[in-house]
Amino acid sequence: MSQAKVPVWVNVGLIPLLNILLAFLVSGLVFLAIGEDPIEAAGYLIYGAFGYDEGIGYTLYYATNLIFTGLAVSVAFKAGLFNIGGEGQAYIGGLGVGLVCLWFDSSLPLLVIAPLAIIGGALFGAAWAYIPAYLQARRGSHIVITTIMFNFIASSLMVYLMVNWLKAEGVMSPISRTFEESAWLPYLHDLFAPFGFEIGDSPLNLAFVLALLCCVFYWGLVWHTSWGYQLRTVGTNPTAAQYAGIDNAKVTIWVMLISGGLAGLVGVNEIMGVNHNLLLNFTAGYGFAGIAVALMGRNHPIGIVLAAMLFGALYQGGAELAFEIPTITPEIVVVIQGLVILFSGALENMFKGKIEGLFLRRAAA
Amino acid sequence: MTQQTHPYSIELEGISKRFGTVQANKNIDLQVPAGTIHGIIGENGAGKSTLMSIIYGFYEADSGAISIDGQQVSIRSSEDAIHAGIGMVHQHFMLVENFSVLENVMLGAEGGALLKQGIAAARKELKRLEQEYSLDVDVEAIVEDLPVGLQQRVEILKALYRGAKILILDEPTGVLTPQEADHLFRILKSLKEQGVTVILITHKLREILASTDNVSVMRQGEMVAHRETAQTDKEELAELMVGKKVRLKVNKDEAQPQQTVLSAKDLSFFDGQGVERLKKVSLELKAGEILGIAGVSGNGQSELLNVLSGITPMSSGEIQFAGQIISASAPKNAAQMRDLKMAHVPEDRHKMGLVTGFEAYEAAVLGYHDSDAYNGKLLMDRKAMLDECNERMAAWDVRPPNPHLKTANFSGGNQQKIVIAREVEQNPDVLLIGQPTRGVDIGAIENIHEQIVKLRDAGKAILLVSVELDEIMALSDRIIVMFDGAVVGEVTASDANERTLGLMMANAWNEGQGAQA
Amino acid sequence: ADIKPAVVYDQAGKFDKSFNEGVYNGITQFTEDTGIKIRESEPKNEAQVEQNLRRLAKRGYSPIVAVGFTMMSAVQKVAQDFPEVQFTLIDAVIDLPNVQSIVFKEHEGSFLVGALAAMASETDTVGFIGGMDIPLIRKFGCGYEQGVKFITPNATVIQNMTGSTGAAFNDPTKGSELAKSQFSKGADVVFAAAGGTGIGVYQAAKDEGKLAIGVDSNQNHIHPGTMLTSMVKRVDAAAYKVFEEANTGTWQPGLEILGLSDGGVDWALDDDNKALITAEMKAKMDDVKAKIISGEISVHDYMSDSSCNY
Amino acid sequence: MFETLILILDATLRVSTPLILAALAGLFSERSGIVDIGLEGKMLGGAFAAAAAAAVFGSAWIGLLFAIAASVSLALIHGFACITHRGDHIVSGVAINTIVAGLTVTLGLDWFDQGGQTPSLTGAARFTPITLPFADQLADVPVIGLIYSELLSGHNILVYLAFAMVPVTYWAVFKTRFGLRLRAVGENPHAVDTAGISVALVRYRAVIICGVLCGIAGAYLSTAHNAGFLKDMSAGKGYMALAALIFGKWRPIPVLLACLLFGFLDALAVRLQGVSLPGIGEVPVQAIEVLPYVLTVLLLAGFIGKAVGPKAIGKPYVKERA
Ligand SMILES: Nc1ncnc2c1ncn2[C@@H]1O[C@H](COP(=O)(O)OP(=O)(O)OP(=O)(O)O)[C@@H](O)[C@H]1O
Ligand SMILES: Nc1ncnc2c1ncn2[C@@H]1O[C@H](COP(=O)(O)OP(=O)(O)OP(=O)(O)O)[C@@H](O)[C@H]1O
Ligand SMILES: [Mg+2]
Ligand SMILES: [Mg+2]
Repeated sequence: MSQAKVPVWVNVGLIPLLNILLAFLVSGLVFLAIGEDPIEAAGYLIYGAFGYDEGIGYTLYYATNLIFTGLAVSVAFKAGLFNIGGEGQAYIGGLGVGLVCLWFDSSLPLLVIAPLAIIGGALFGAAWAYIPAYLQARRGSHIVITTIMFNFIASSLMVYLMVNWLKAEGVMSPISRTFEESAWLPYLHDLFAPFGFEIGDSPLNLAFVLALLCCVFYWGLVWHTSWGYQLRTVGTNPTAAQYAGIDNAKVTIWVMLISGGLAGLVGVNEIMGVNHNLLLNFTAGYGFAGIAVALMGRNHPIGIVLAAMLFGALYQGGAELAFEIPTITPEIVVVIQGLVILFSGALENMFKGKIEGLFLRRAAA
Repeated sequence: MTQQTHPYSIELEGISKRFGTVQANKNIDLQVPAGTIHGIIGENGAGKSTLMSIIYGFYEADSGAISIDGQQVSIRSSEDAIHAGIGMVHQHFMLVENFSVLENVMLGAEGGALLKQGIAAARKELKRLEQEYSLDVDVEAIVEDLPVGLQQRVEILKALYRGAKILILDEPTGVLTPQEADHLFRILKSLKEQGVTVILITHKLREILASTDNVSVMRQGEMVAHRETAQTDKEELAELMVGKKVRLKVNKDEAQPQQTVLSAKDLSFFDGQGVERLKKVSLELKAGEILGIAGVSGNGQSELLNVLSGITPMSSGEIQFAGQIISASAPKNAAQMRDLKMAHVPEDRHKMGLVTGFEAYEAAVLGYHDSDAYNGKLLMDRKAMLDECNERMAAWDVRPPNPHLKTANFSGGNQQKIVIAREVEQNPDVLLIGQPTRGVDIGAIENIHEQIVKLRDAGKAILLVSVELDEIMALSDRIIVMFDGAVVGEVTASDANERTLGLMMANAWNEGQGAQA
Repeated sequence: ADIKPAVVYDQAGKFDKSFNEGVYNGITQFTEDTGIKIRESEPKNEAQVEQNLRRLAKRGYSPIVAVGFTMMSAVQKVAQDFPEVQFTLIDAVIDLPNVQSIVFKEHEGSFLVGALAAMASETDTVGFIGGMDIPLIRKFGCGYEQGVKFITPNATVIQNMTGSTGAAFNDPTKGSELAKSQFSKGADVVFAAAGGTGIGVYQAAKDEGKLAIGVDSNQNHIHPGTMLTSMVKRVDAAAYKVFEEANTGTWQPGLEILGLSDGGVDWALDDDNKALITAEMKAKMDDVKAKIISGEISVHDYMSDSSCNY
Repeated sequence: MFETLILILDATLRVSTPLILAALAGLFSERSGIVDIGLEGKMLGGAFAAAAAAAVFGSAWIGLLFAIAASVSLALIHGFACITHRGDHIVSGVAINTIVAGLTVTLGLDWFDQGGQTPSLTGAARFTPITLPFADQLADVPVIGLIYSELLSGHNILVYLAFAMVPVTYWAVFKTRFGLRLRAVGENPHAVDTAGISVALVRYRAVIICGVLCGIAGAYLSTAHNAGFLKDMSAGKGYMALAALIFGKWRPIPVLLACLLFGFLDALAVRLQGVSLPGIGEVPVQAIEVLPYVLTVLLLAGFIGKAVGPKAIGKPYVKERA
């Protein structure tokens, strides 16, 4: 009720900014503690993430993965489900994408393969979410546990398949053969080049556009369809949902399928857009980071895009930092990420009350 | 216990409290004479609970002073209040539901780091209190298994166990049968005789007149009047509360019942724990009549509404409705029942009737969200929803008439209007309606009652569940009484009176008494 | 002018106690000897590998040493785009005019330590603990098994893998449990090819008074008296050589396979384990080694047909 | 056969020890209403602090103290975010896990220069096995000897401590004043507040206890079960502990059983690797590896049914109309 009086920019601008600043301040202390110059480091971090077009490309490329997993976590959250299994769903989704590419890359054109791969990724991701969803809906098995278990199972399954079935001939590592170019999702820099836009070489590819489309899809689905209405009802008040004749179990299963499908699209970016072959561990923790992205993005697509960009910037800026100052290890970048999650996520209310109070008092005076 | 050092147990001076933009308490003065029962009345949202919460240290006042027995005290937490000898029974019980009675009573007064030491002492003390005030309750019982009446006794025991000299009760009778309420007032009387000062908040003027010594009236956050109970009457108090004259009776004509539209035969329902919550309930509902279901809450009324409306499937029995036979083997869910033109205003608008996180226009289509009226080909038709919501808000005088306001931010009465409007405007053949005026103030009650009668007169069949006997008697054409999941009696409205119904509700009625009741 | 060399480690990082660390040691030595600084980079994921390679190439670094088979596809892409830059890829093969590929005959080294294990074993049961179940690790296991059977044909070789996530190379707890389980089945020598997981294996061996065999770099010093030997893979020497050749202008693209004959792989004998190796064992080892080099013993390479049928 | 079983059970005890400690830690936290997916991070932080201090001071006990201090500090951060500032419990937990994953390696590199590891610990810097009285003498007695000297004897003190913590936890949660308040605050903080008890204080105490237990679990990893710290060495155990906590429905004894089950399946999987099964032949390693996870899912689906946690769990406490 009090928010009405506080200017919007305070809540969406000032307070988040303060929180991030604080995170950087504390990170600076860590830098000092290990004898590095925090100012120089901050410079590289920011320059790396936003300072030149290639860097921006990388930032957005990471953000693409995080948008998918963030949306995945978020849509389940909307129905009151905590899908901690984005990692496994993304992994298996990637398998789906990879299989489509491996099967069709020499027989079909990109225009056909791309939609097939997207469907493949989404279907495989959804399939991996189905059992936990079914068990939650019909047997009440706690979805947090089952999705954790399915993450482990996905890892084992992938190693088994890669090593015994999908590995290319004659290479050491368990990676599949590289796809024919007809199964490569175009890079944005290649797409823009004919129009005279020079954007730096980066892995940023069409999957980014797909991610943005998913945001629109999410927004429409959740807030503008009757199904989304049911979903939100189940998530906020299951009793009211029963009263309204909504089948909670059915909604649970469907929303998890969508969640898993969204997570599975990470494979489109990673497998089809960047690596161009099927490999192990390409999910690299994006599924878990998606939890933080979803929550920090307040479970809203715009928020999720912003949070994903923030994290993408940290990944890319951090890589730049570690690259430019070799004595700085990649792990310290992880610390910065953690601090950002802490201060702008978990401690987001720390300043809120005081600052709002300040503005309210000024408004009252 | 009776030596009084000061004429006033509690004195409040200039208490103010604001929540954001709401000034809940404005410069309140109050003096409560020691060893009396002091009533406080006021409309919903007048600020009564807030004031009591301040005395109990649950909220801190923005300004003002509190004195206990003439000593100014600083009450900054409930702990301070308990030390000052204040006990409170909250409007919404503050019990840990899966704890036993004993554990609840001991919480915060365990008497040592190990429970073992305290348990024996607590048992003994409870036994004494139970005997002294005839507050029987099984101390080993788990609170959530107890009927609300007993839960309330647990709250009182909690306060007494902590040695309260001042006992605050916030709307204690809302959930009690008349007999239970009578028992409560006997308890309060004996407390008063022991020197305990009682502050009683209630909406029921009858109770104020029957049991208090003094009464104070609040309106919109301010203390507007003090009266000696003996010197006032219902009409005056009602007028002081609302600020205008109110009619205290429902106007309605004789019912014109027509054909039976819904009949239920031998409905039984077992809950998840295997407890039989409905026992072979049969009833018939006719067009153009209001069938009232009386009973203390927790005696199967909620389950009956849930089974009839399709929310929970029955265990056995059958329902005939709209040419269909619905049974355990051929169930229909809530959405399907709605399609057959059955509407349902649930008992609990927060838990069931609304999604309080939704904006009003969204909550206004709950259950009808799939209907063509609100859906385009692919997406929901937001404009249609908003237009209709605006219309209804105007027609039903919902305040503020803002379809974008979060449902949670409407007052209870206005939330209730949103729910009732939604269900009634679907033009159903049968309307199930539970606790239509729970927590709703006098002005709004009048309006809701009028609407229900109007609907009946339009030939709809209405099943009304209420724990308010006044309401049941004022509205119903026929009354069924439920006890322990079964129907224990049926009377016509003209034969009904408070005593008979009250006894039936307590299952203490036997036919012989009927005639002279 | 001095060369401008660089190295890109794989995701295990340069202090992985084995493979990357070997390269790191080689570099340190090289810098010490020549005063030439080497640019190091530790990417954390697939995308960063390519990013860093590309950036180093753009900034004129050459040669660029890429450590580990996971870099293969990235090197392939970047090497094509920078034909004037020299790339050396360790542990995988790329056929490009500006790429040198260095691979090792791990199976030969594993055969050797397998033979030693069989000699040291009193129970005729020995163990192998791999990290993740990938072809490279199976290659180690397969060579080891052949060596054991060569000495004691009816010996039992218990083989275990640690797991399927990246953590499999970093799970000493699991390593120690696997080792204990092998000991309880009678094994008294265990060979770990499992990165950081090995630490747990060696500790378990020490705690139970059994023998362990280290991998990649010489790990004998970790627990003298427990470490029977280490199967060393001389990535340090290989890395050193790459930079030296680049420095003297003799760097050549193409495939280089390092095995026993050129000291690319070997077993480690030093002060830390000499008490465990009898003269007789040493003699036998020299004999086996010579036979492998001469081709009298042919060690089957798992990678050649993705199976361990020898 | 019997001996194999004993050995598997013996491994079960070792493997489940950190799970038990962490799950009990979670029990205290979650019973008070504070969700804790930061068990993993606290354990990892504890493991690092223990190994670092043990390496520097040469004493496992000092290591243990440091582990507890580190883990409690992390717990207090969690409390500060969730209790004082009503932050999201899950985000806070994720943040702590992330920070610790990075910080341990960063500090390890800076302090010890061994690639983020601590030096290998020996002697008094480690908790070593304790031989129970008469274990050696009884070793040859059939059945009993094996059970006593193999299974029960010969573990380090932290293993015994973990198992002792189960009855202690039971007692603390169900038989003490603190336990009563703890359970109440997780179910209905309003009731606790109106009973004159500070909700925040009870919750802070709970998260501190949680920190202590996680610290011990961490010390076990790096100074008892292993001999030094290695990055990410908690390897998902915090999540498994959380699963065990939910599996055991937030009650000490069932939680213990869940941990033992996970430990047993893990130990079993280790021993089943490479074994040929009649009719099937050699099972792929991966199939054995997933056994514990698959069985957990099956058990959950088959027997456990709905796990209903403390009612107020994960919800920030704000005074308002209920
Ligand atoms: N925690 C709170 N936050 C914001 N507003 C509050 C809070 N508690 C009470 N209010 C507001 O303060 C006013 C007084 O509320 P209070 O509960 O004291 O009324 P009441 O007289 O007890 O009403 P009722 O008869 O419905 O119990 C109302 O407008 C209410 O909305
Ligand atoms: N949590 C809240 N946040 C914001 N506003 C609130 C909140 N609770 C209540 N209000 C506002 O306070 C006012 C009074 O609320 P309350 O429920 O006490 O009203 P009431 O007097 O009981 O109304 P009615 O007579 O219709 O039952 C309402 O206008 C409502 O919008
Ligand atoms: Mg009130
Ligand atoms: Mg109200």
